[in-house]
Amino acid sequence: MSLDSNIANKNEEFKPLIVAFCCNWCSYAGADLAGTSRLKYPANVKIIRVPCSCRVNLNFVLRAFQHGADGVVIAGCHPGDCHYSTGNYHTRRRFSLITNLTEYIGIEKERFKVDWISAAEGNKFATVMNDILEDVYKLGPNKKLRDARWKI
Amino acid sequence: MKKMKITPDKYENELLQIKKISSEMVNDCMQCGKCTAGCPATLEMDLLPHQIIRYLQLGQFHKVIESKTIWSCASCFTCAARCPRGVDLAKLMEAIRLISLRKKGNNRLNVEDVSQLMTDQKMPQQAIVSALRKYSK
Amino acid sequence: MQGGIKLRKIGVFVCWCGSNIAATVDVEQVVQEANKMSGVAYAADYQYMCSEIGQNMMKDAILKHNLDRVVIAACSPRMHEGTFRRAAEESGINPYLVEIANIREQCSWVHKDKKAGTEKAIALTRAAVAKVTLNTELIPGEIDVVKKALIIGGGIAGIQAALDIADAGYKVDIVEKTPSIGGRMAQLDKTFPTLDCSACILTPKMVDAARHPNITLHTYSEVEKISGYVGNFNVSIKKKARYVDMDKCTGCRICTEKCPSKKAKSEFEEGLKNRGAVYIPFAQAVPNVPVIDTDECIKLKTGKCGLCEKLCPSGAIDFNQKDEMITEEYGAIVVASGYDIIDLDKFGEYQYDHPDVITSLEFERITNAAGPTNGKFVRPSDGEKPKKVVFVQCVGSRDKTERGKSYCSKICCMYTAKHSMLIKEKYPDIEAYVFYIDVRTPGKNFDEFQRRAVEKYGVQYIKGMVGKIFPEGKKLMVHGVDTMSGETLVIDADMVVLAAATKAKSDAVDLKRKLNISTDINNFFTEAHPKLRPVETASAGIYLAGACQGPKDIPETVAQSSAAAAKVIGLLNKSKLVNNPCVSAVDESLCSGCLACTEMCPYDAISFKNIEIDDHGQKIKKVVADVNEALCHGCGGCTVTCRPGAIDLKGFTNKQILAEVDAICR
Amino acid sequence: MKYSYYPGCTLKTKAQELEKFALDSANELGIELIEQKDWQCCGAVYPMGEDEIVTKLSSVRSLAAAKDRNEKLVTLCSACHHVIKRVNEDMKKKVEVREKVNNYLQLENDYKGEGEVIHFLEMMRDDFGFEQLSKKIKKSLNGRKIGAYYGCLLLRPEKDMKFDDSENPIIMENFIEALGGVAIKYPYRTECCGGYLVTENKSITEEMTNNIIRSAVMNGIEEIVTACPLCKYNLENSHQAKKNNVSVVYFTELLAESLNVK
Repeated sequence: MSLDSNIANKNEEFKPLIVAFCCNWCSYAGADLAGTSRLKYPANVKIIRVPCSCRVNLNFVLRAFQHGADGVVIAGCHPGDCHYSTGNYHTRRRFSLITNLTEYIGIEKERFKVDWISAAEGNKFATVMNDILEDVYKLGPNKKLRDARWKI
Repeated sequence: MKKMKITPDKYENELLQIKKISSEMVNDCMQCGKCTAGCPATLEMDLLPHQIIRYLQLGQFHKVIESKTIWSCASCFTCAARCPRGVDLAKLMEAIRLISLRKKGNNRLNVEDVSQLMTDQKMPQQAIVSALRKYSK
Repeated sequence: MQGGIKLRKIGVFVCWCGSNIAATVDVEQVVQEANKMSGVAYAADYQYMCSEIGQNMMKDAILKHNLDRVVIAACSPRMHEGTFRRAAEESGINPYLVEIANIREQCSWVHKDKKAGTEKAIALTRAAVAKVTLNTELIPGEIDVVKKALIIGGGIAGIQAALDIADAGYKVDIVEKTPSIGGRMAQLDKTFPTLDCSACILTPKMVDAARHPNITLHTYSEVEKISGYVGNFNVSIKKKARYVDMDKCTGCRICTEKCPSKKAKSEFEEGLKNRGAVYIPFAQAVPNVPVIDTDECIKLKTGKCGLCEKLCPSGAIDFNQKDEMITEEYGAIVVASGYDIIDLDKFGEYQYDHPDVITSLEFERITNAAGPTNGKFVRPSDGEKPKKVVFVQCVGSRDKTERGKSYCSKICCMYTAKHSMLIKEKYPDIEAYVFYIDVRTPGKNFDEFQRRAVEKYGVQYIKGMVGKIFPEGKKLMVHGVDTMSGETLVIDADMVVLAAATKAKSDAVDLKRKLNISTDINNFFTEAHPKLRPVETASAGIYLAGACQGPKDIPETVAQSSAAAAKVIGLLNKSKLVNNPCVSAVDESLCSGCLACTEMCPYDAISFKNIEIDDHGQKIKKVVADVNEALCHGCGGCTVTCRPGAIDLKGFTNKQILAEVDAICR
Repeated sequence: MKYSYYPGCTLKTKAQELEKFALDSANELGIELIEQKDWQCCGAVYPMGEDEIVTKLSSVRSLAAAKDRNEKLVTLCSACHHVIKRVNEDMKKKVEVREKVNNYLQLENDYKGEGEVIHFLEMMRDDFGFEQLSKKIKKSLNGRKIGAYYGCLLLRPEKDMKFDDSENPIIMENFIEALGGVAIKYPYRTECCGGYLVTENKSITEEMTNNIIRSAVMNGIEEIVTACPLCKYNLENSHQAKKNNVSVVYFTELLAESLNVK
């Protein structure tokens, strides 16, 4: 399902930016599959490839928010399916703790999502992206953590 | 036999209503016929259960709403239990019946006529209530 | 932002991919914008960058403009990263100084709006430029290759792959869970579309495998643990106790005949016949050595009996045998673990618990001359010859509900046609009916084969399904529908054969975890690419063959096995393999020696060492983490664990990823 | 053991013996079935239309009342059980139904499907235990050849009813055997009797019930037990039942008989 059209009507000015960290083996491939299957999701989603979801440092997430991202997704292989056996378990543990921190410093929890998308789940990739975009639309732009010097 | 005309828009509204009332997707059906093969009530049906779905797939709503089949269905759920595509045909049948019954003056059974059903003293209340629920709105 | 970095000379090459990219992305605008990006010395676009002309264009530009780094904005790096890295290397640039901006799969194909697509393509290119600016030359290490392959599964897939690899001169081990190799194919009576006898074509191959000087069979064995990596897998194999000495046993079968315990159902005969506690699964079994079933053996359960031990003329029975664990090294692994058929418990309407309702696999045994009825086609209930036989296809196949499998099992249309013909050939007076949803016969001579069943043998094909079977006396009343005529019908059958859906082996998930490969939602192993890399897995050095990857018939299985074998031979033929250079590296000056990273590493690739550093003239001894680059897989988990931020991942450094984040969030 | 109990309209009129035998037996077994106050007719058929709300209210009232008392709700009639159970599933799973129903009812606390409704047979199987039951038997059925007739409403759809395997159920057979009878399975035991079609077209129900009875007789069955008043009515009226002298009784009658409270 494409949000492209109705999003444009909803809000002319607000173009939310979603940064998605995708693991090379599952979620990045899932994103590729979404492309190969010609599924639609808005262009505001931009993907950064990492070898494993466990490579994602909290710094990366905070920096994204600081520099203007309105939402951040970390996507890895399903639990038990990690290419590196156990990497995504670390991701899960780390980011279930870190969600508390991000919420504490004023980032609504809807803006930040850790999800599991396998290489076969092009559909799920599109759905996850569309879902977070919808949530972020409701919340409006991320102002709390945005570095004022960085972007007006 | 007359040639069937495929006019997808003609019954768009009705088909949409069926989808809304039943929440079933007719295009999930692959016409294997398992519903018909297991249906215990086909004896007096003019369209077989799988043909009901086929006509809906083809947008031939009039064939379906006019059929005796929808009133021969006993809502035994056998078709739904065995459908390999997970289509609940019993719900589709109900949706078609509801579309018919919800039209004013379209009740098949009126409350006034219930006493006629009571000829048999043994007939349980359950049958009367069911019939009222199924045949009137 | 790039203070301290000397000016780069980056080349950006934007691909049109015909209209695949160019239709949604204004390629020329991307080039214009790229030209403005910091460090970019040259930018250009071309119709197909991956073509030879495209690659040459890139190489020429590198030389002409003295470029030191390259960004390709094109399809997914999963497609052509290797291609462009090689091309860069050929023009003298370290291959790891190439970055790909994925503007096809993750941009042009998922968006419709050209303006938005172009903006995104520019942002992705900017991110790639930002990253490549910080890329450093990486030089892969070299690893040795163990010149030996492991095949998991001894069915036709495993046997074929083993023979091909062994013939090429490499050592091969086959690990087979059951007491004999042969697998499903050994159970079959005839094969389609030629109707030649399955055993006649399989048995010679089984014997070849057993005799081949390069092949070692580990039957009645299971893969227990796998570690290592391509070229150097370390595999623990559990050899279950057979309680029969393989060297002493002559295969005389006195023990199997005299064993007093006869209650166990024969797995090979699909439960249609009993076997002893000491048994050889079937006549042509390889190796021709029995095993003792610990759950059934009276001696092992109660301590009494031991008849086989007393009778064995060669003294081969050994009740003291224990499970044995062996460890072997392999360069490559082929997974050929096969398939199962689904349980029919949830399909009560087909009355599978009735003795005369059988699966197609049971049918294979019943028509087999060496089977439980010696090839006489009779009803299991009373041994009488049936007059009407009904075949039901798609039992659980193409079934989206929790009862079945959503996929087409692929082989059933053909084997059902085969079964009906086999009956008609032997007993023309038996009536055969086939209920089907669609007949699917793509394959060489396949449709001709199925039509022969109808046209020559008069098998009655009925398009429709069976609702329920009602046993009535000696008959099975099959209630079905002929959707073509729009009539319901009842057939008073004597026997019903169900084409039960195929499924992945129940232990596939277990094996996938051991091998660290992936499975699809149906637990079939996933190939690296559905079209272009059909026999490889995402894990280097592990290949797939046969029905463990998805439903397959014998010709397809054999073809895939030979393909997997070719891949293995190609791998084993290399004297050295190059390592992935994107591994972790420790900045010893920052490392505090807490060693949290060592605990996190899933590969035990990080240990510690003692070093001495010079801190403003003071010599200080300290403990630091130490990465073994051969063991490191480059997941990068340790980098996040590291408190002082001393470990970084080459190719995906903190700075590189932050640069990407910054570029995207600009 | 204490339960809220929902009788349903037919049990108060044409199927009084179904209730009486159940209550007497429960009493004998030390099970307390407390009839709900002000219960209303369940409507006899589950309203399948997604947009049907009002027809689900009476079920929710009973479910909520039982929940408030912290008791499971026990039913006897297959039709009531079917309706209440499926409405409960709707209240659990369908947000829209849940919201609308609660809007109508304005209960003290919103009902969200937290309650549990079980059929008398499920209570015997899961809470009391058939093994325990067989120990309490005073007068064994002594090898009488009995066929269970399940009909549709207890079994289908399996994912909502969760009563037993809908193609090959075993609960009633186990029940019969616990009472000392010989339970005979016959293939038509889960086939529909025609239900309310009897009011519309008797020839269809006649055909359907004849098939069922014929199948039972062919398998040597002398009496049939059921849990549904309408099934009983339809089966008894079939030509085959009369011809073969097959009696159709409620399962509770067997229970009362073997507990010597009939």
